Amino acid sequence: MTAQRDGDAGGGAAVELQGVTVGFVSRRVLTGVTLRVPRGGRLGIIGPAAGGKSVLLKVIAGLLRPDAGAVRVLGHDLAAAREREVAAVRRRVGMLFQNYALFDFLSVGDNVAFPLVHGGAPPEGIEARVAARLRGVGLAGSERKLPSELSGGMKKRVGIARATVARPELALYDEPTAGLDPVTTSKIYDLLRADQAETGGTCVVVSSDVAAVAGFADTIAMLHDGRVRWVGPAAALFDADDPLVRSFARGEEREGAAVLARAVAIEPPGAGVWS
Amino acid sequence: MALVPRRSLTSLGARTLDLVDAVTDLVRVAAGTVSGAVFTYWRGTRPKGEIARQMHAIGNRSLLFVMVTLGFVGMVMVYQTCLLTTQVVDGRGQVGAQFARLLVLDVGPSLTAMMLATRVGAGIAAEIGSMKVTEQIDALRMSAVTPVDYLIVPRFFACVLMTVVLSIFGMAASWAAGGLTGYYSFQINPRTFFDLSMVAPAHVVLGMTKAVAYGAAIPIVAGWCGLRARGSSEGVGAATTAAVIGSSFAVIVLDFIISAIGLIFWGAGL
Amino acid sequence: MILQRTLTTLGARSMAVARDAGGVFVLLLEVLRSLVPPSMDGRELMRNLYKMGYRSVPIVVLTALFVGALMVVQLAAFVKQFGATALVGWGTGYAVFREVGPILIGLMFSGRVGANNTAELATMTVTDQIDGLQALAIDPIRYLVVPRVLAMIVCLVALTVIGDLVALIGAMAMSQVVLDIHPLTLWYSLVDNLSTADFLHGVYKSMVFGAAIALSSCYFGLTVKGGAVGVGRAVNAAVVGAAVSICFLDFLMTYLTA
Amino acid sequence: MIALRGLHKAFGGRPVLAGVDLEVSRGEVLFVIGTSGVGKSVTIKHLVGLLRVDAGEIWLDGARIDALPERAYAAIRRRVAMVFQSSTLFDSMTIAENVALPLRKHGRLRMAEALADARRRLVEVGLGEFADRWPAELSDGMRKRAAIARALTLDPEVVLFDEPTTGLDPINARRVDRLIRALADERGVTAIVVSHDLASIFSTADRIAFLYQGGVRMCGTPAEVQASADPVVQQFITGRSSGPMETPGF
Repeated sequence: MTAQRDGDAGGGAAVELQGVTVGFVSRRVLTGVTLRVPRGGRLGIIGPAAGGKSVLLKVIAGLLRPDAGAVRVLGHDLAAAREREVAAVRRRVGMLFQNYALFDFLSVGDNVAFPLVHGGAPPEGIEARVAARLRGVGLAGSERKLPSELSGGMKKRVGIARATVARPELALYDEPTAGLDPVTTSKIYDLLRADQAETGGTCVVVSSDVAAVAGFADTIAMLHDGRVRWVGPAAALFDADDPLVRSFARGEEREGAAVLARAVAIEPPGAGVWS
Repeated sequence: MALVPRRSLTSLGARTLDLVDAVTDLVRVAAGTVSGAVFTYWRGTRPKGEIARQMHAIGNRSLLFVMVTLGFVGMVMVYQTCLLTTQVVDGRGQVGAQFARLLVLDVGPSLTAMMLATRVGAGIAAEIGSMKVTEQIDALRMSAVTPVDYLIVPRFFACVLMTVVLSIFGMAASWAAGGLTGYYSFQINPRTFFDLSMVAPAHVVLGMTKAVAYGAAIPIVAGWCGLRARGSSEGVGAATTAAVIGSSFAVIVLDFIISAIGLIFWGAGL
Repeated sequence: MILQRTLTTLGARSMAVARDAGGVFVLLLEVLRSLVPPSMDGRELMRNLYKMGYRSVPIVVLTALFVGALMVVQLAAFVKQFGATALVGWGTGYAVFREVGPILIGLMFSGRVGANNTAELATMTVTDQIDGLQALAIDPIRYLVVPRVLAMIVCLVALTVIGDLVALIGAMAMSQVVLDIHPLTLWYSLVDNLSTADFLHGVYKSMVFGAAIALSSCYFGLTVKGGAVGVGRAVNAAVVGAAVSICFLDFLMTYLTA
Repeated sequence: MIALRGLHKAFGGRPVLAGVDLEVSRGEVLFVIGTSGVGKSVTIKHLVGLLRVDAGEIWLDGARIDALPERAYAAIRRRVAMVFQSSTLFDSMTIAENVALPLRKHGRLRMAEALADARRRLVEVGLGEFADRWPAELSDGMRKRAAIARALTLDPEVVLFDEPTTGLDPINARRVDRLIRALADERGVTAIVVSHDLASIFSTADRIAFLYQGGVRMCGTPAEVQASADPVVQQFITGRSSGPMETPGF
């Protein structure tokens, strides 16, 4: 029923990646990543640090263009589209950034209203929708506060409110629970679950908290060294055939050590134009 | 055996690519800013009063700083010139008129802009740079908003206007401080000192052209540096430094170019 | 009403300025006290000398070249009008050695090195690296600040000397092109009319400016608050503080040595 | 060995700690747990004088240390090391130079000797081949282990860990856990660990102190904590979203 919206020929897939490769200067971040998320699906992406998880999320959001491969999001080919067309797709996608990325010069209310204001929503309904959304994440009445007055957990929820206020068809969450204690973590996942039940949209979550994300997602993909090492139902993760995946998920050392025996080369700091 | 030259060649190649990349970025930011300011400004949905807020941030909060520094420079310049002129022949009568000419033609706008390059350039680069590394720029793009239009264009308008205004305030402060120095240290009659006879309209035009050019260059260079920030807070620091150096240097180069053009067009009439 | 508000703002702002000035002064005292048994981390000193001095040469040379040429462009109309070609070298040299050289190179140095230093220290502060040093029982003043102050003074003096010479080269080239004055004419006009004292005056100034830039940049770097945004604010405050103190000290030194 | 009595601390008028009492004996691994923002890190920063108490006493080996002047803390900081949440390696030095720094400053070793010693210590934490890398080139887990190696250079009696496993993937987290356990078992080092990582808490701790609303709600062995009838403690250790617990961030 929803599959044919907006000339969607993807056969019901919200995200389809085919052989996506991304390389920065001298280092490959993603190599031939192929993934498919059906509409209404919940994909969890796990993997060791700097394995390309956040980069993959930015490729799906159209913020980064792959060097090779095809990216179809909500029926549009983002790898080949012009910037204007990509921007139009982005309006239908919501994203929670790893460090919330709240606009620190805007109040909480203006932050949440931002996608509506700039998405061409009729101005009269905005205030009510923002209030409703803030109530939804348990922050009713904090419209006038500034992001700097909030704690980490509250900022995360404002970020979630901003990502979901325009009822996106695809919601991307980058580390929604990093650094939070177990109780707050499960409250956040309750929130994501409730949101999805309400909008029927698609979710992609990147997280290093393997146990928590496995409890939320229906499908798990593990990225290792920029490649998809394993994809399967979340329930099968802890008993995966691949010993590396299994021991990573369980936090066992022996085989998992291979995951770590690889230094991550990052550009040297402070290489500016003038220095 | 061939490893060393190949390596240095690769690094040279990478550096050249980086430089080309940086320059392309600068051109893109400059073009985006100018076209955003001229063609599409009224189409955007920027928060109301953004330009006024930027004018306040750039102007009001630099006013004291600019006037204090320009005041001191005025004192020093007049003091030095008086010392010199009294050594050879007593040319104290000429000092004020000469000072006014130099102030309008060059020192006023250029020094004001040098000061703004440090204060405003650093501010813009730090603000935009920290937005970049905390992914706020990406969050803007997620709402289909162009960062150059949303962030740099209002600062561009505000900075052009405020550089002109602050130059005038700075000149006034410098002139007044110079006059006081002349009166108290060298007994120059204020009426002799505050003499505008050597300032021609061409000087005013040239000086104000400089102010406008500086005002346009600072937000573009600083915004460019901010948007190129990478990494974490140290990336913001590097971007800020680059912005201060880049915009100060832009001021010096523009000063040189515009002065040279003035010299070619007006010649000895200046 | 408005008057009252203005006065309140002015009062609050002067309090802030007084607090920062006091903080810089206290830092100066602490640096001096740390020098009493003269011990310093040699590696940190060498690293900073290299980073602050050697790597600043290109930007200083470029700036000085343009500034020297600019001085001639400014003088050109005047010289043409009165035919005072013999005075170009003297005028340029006097201005560059005593004022323009130390001030502009000081401002550039503050922008490149001072700001970078503030950013580095501020980043260390907000990422708890200063706490980390203290937790290792290492005194941050002795380990971080003292070598930086010394390195900045040495570097700024050296760069000012280099800058003075390059500015003269720029002036020579420009006067040859615009005014058709032979470089040697300019050189004789300079050595005949200027004394070593004029040159040294600028060197003394750069010494004082170096200390001011170093103290200001270290102070604002170590007292930063509030994450990445705070780092930007600290850098901003440091360059502004350095610029104001350069102009103020310049005035003092010109006035006192006259 | 370490005792905190009635520790009070407020920031900007907002009380964070309101009477924390805690005793730690020699060679013990004590975990301080609780929700984000409850003041766990604040508590341990008092032990090395990075924060000063508003009221209360801190005792180290029978000597009261909360009122010492800043200079006197240098001696304490050599005995009590701290590993920060962000690993606080100095960006301008390689890993080996980072570890060598305290040796050079306090052990009066020459650069070459200090570096050799540093390399040996890096091998112990499994970073031997990365000694000459820059901190920015390593993963979070590696940086964390390098920071631990640096904190151990002066052979401290007590090591304070601030969220050593936060942000690490499961494998790295378990590695750090084992390192802490080995320190206590093989070298008799006392460890105080701030954490809310349930897996490391129950695999590593000798005793657990649960911080809640400015005080110690419960203190006991892992078995005692697991058997606790307190609904707040139960909610925390099971990570349930519904329950009586007040989470200030939520």
